[in-house]
Amino acid sequence: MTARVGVVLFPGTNCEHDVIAAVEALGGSASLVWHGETSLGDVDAVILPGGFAHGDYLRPGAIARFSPVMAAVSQLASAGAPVVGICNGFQVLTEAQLLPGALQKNAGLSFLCDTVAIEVASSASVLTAGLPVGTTLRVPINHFEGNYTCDAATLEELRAGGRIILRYADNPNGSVYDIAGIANAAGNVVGLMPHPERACDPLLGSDDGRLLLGALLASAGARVGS
Amino acid sequence: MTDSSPASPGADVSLHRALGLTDDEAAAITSLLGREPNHLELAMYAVMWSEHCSYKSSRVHLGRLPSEGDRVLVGPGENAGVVDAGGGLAVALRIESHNHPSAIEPYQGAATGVGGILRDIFTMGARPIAIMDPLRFGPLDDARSRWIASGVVAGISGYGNSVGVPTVGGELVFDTCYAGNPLVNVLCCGVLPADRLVLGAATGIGNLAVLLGSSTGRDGIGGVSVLASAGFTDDAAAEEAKRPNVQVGDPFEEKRLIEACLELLDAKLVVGIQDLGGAGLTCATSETASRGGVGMDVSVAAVPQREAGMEAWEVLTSESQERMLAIVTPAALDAVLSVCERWEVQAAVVGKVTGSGRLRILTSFAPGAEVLADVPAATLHEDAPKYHRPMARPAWLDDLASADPARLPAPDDCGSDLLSLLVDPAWVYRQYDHQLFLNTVVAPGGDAALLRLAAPGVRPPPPAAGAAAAIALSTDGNARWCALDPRAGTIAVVAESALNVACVGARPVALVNCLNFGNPEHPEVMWQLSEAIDGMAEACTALGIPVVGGNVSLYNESRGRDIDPTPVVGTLGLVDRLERRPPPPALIPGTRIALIGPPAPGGLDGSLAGSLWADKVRGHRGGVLPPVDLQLHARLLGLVASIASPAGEDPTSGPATGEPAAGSSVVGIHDVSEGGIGLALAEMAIAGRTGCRVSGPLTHVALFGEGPSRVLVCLPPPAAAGGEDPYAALADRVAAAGLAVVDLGTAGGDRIVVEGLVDIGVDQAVEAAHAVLGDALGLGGGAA
Amino acid sequence: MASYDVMVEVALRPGIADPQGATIERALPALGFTGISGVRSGKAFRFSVEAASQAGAREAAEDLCRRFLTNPVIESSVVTVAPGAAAGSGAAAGSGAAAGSGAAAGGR
Amino acid sequence: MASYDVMVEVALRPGIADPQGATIERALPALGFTGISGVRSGKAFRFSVEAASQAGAREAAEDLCRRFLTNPVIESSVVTVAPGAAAGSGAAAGSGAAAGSGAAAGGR
Ligand SMILES: Nc1ncnc2c1ncn2[C@@H]1O[C@H](COP(=O)(O)OP(=O)(O)O)[C@@H](O)[C@H]1O
Ligand SMILES: [Mg+2]
Repeated sequence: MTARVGVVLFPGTNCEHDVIAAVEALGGSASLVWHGETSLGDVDAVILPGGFAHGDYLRPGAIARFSPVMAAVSQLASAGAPVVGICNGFQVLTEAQLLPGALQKNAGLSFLCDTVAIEVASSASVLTAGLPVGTTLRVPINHFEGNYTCDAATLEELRAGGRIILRYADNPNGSVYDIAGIANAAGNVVGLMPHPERACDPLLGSDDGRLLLGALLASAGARVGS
Repeated sequence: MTDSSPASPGADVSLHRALGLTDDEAAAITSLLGREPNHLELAMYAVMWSEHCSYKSSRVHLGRLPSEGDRVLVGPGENAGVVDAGGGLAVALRIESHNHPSAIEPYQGAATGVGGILRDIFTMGARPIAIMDPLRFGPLDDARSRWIASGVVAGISGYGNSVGVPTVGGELVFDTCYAGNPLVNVLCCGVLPADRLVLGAATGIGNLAVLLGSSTGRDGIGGVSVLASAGFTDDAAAEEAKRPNVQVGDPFEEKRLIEACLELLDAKLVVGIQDLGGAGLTCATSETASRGGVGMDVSVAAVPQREAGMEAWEVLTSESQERMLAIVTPAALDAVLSVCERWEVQAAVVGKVTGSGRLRILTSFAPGAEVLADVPAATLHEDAPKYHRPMARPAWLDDLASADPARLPAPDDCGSDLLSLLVDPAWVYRQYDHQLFLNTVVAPGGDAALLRLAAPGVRPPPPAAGAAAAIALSTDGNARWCALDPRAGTIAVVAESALNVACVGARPVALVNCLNFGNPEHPEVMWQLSEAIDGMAEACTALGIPVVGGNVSLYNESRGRDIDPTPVVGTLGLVDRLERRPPPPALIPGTRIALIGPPAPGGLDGSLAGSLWADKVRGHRGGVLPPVDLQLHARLLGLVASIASPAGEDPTSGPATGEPAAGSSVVGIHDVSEGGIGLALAEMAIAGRTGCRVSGPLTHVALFGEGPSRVLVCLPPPAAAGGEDPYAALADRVAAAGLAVVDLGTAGGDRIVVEGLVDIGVDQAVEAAHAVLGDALGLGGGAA
Repeated sequence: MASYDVMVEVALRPGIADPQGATIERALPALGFTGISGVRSGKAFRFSVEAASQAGAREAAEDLCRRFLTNPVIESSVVTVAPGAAAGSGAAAGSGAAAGSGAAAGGR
Repeated sequence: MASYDVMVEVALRPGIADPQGATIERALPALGFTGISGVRSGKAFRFSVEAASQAGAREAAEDLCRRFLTNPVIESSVVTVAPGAAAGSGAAAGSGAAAGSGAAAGGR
């Protein structure tokens, strides 16, 4: 059955159309959910796309996490459905404490737009399920605040729990332990800085992102089927 | 008029001068009004008749640019040019300068430049899909220039990324003539369904003018602030007015404004819309009224104000950012307000369309409100003076022409000279989101950006005949050439820009220009401007590229010295079919490197006149530019576009066979421009991380010489192309086009070898190119 | 109800890397500055609070810090409160370093 | 030579638009905060200066503000100097609101 993905739109979000296009190209169905809604509607998974929710003023995600829709996102997450934050979405999920840690300014103190190599470090998440550990993917990054930070205990917990799902081959932003993406303990809530939706067409340079979004749709579809 | 007539001015004859109006201009205003203007009216004329808003020095020349063409839907004069892309889609294009604000506050100057150009595009009903940023700064060894450069790049990055429009290309030039006066030009391109095109006209008596976006503060009141020192306000306000008029950009506000305005336009809720730029509300209200042939009543009290105690003239001339003026019918007002509310965009009815033809500024809409100003709307917009300023060919040009750089001493080591010319602009464009919207097929780093023609909310064109699949964009300028000969230099700039677009497989269809010149009161500068316009007209006519818009930036001078003439062009190309990526500007191992160019003797060599090498290595700027044969160049453009075409298979060659289209065996391509063949080869080597061994060019003049109409290509060996010799096939096509081709050598290995001249490592070149900007600008450029 | 001027300084917690501070520090010698060390970068906010008392204003400001102005994972804050001069302005001029010892809000 | 702790608050000059401050202020009601107005956002820097006297430390800090930490065209700064407790740390904790009245550096 076709997985239905809700794509949350905060004022200032800008990757929502790109995410929808990528999900639909992979056979999923996608719909926008306005941040002021209190319900996500009938969806099997939700993606918080990239951009600059509320201008990233104060801190990325700091204002967005108070949006009415976030209660529904949190409920969906507790229900075990896939919740994926891409870039700004990852920042929102950490601010909302659905994922641990924080994203600071890049160590190089400048915005970075590039295509980088990342490695699958754990298959225990809705985004990496079925992808062998060590698989290298070429996926664009596009952020100023992508430098993942957490305290030593949290890092140990993440490592021990197989919750570090993606790591940079060549750390571009200073993230601790080369972290590009993490998951919650159940593996259904995922945040990552790279943009898989930008790597879904060879014409644009890479289609490795299809593996990640494909895994997400499979996870969402499996829930529908079960 | 009796009681409600505007307050009469004091006997203050110096006021108009303090506002930047000449005595003749003040007299013209009096005769247009049939009476003396009051202070507010004078302030409104002063901003509208300023050089920036009225083009009073350049207008008499701009008319010589060719602006018509089959595809031109909207030419110069509107907020942006619009070109028909077929299939029901159109492309809006516009370029602007933000030179002076960027010199004072680089980050905000550049940021607000991006904001302004975006509004010019979405005001036409187009979704902005690409920004380009041609940038020129003083030399990197100057601390202030470094501070400006890093601030400007950060500002473009900060605003462009956040507002959610990709920056897909630009230019980066460091030159002593820009120390103290950087050039920050910004181009924006948008896509719209051709039937959504809206113009900035107010129509329909009784319709409402709704101000959307930010509150109005005392931003950018600029020259008008001298009003205060002329005793127009009290002392405290005079003190306050001395605050530098720096505007701060708010990309988040702009993002919401874009979404709200496009939603309003999609729902056909507005009859006209206009951005607020220079001259703020005065400009937006008078231009919309003038274009619609109507009048407008404007209430000062209705304008949401950010600061307490603002005077009417401040409200009317403020350049607060992120504002738009929409003309809506009373019936649509509620729907308009509810769209705005959802996007958290402030909206206030500030004006009413009247049949009087007059722009009246009222204290409020309440009965008995005072009329603060009352002028014929069209006179602000259309009756600005046009000057035929004196022109004189600079006396120094003869000396420059006779300073022949061919007589300069030859390099001791061409290889180290070559390394010193390399600059990788990646340090800049890595700070720009250049991928958003999933359109960017060729990102910055190529000869031109290549984008799918699509945008959120704008349906992609059906694969109908005549519908373009992709657009190409390139911005180009070259002050070294234009300083020697503004006419020939501008021709060469247009030629190069068109060739850049061809290198990604597109045919150039339209061009916008930003004319950055010095002080127009210097006859030499006016001559340079006039010559550049003639050169642009000649090149655009010959190449069939209409000029659909432009911007003139004058008074670019510092410490009494005018900048070198710097016309910058932005060229739009169209591509019919997009099935693969065009060949990269890179050397591909195992391929043969060929040079295509003019067949005339020496045509493949170029000249050191106005060249990068002569300037950067020998500190010499002189000589006579090699001429551009525009007929030959037009044939080259056609040939290059077809061999670089991103269409997978040639649709004219019958059923699909899976074979590459004729001529499409080219696997790498790059035009030869600044730095000559030497630099072009090195750039291709860096891009492909692959060396080469070439014999010829034979001298440093041929290695670093610059000349038009030349392209380097990489061709696979016969074996890889199924036995047919790609070089022979190419040579046939080149000959048929009346051009020449020579076999330079082969690509491969890890050294860049030009026999007898250069032998450097590819790694060395990569490192040299890469280090320049990071080293100079990495720490924020240092102190001002 | 009275108006109080509040200044909030948000700093990175000790131990959290501060690339901006480090970059500034690295740039200083080239600018001719010596003897400057330990540069840490942070944020400052000023605003007015309507409250019944200065203690009430502080409480409101500290609550705001905890819940919104800081990310407790990486940041801490210091709140300074003073009786408002002119309500609503809140600009930095002159009013720096007001009374009251800083108390760290936004606890761990 | 002694070590002094310096705090620099950088604020936008009055009248200069502050989109960040305005956005934060607009968000407050939805978070349940009322009675807060005039939010202005700025930057804060802390560092240690080695100097012969407190006045010397202030002078160095103000010079740094003017030349590097601010663009006087849009920003003003307030410098606060205190004798250094432990040199080199400079984190915000506890040491807020030191003695000395703020003096605007980077003047007009
Ligand atoms: N300021 C800039 N912003 C974005 N891209 C830039 C900038 N400067 C240069 N580039 C990109 O780097 C590449 C090389 O630029 P340039 O040498 O000017 O090209 P060309 O000589 O072909 O006109 C181009 O793709 C250009 O768009
Ligand atoms: Mg080129």
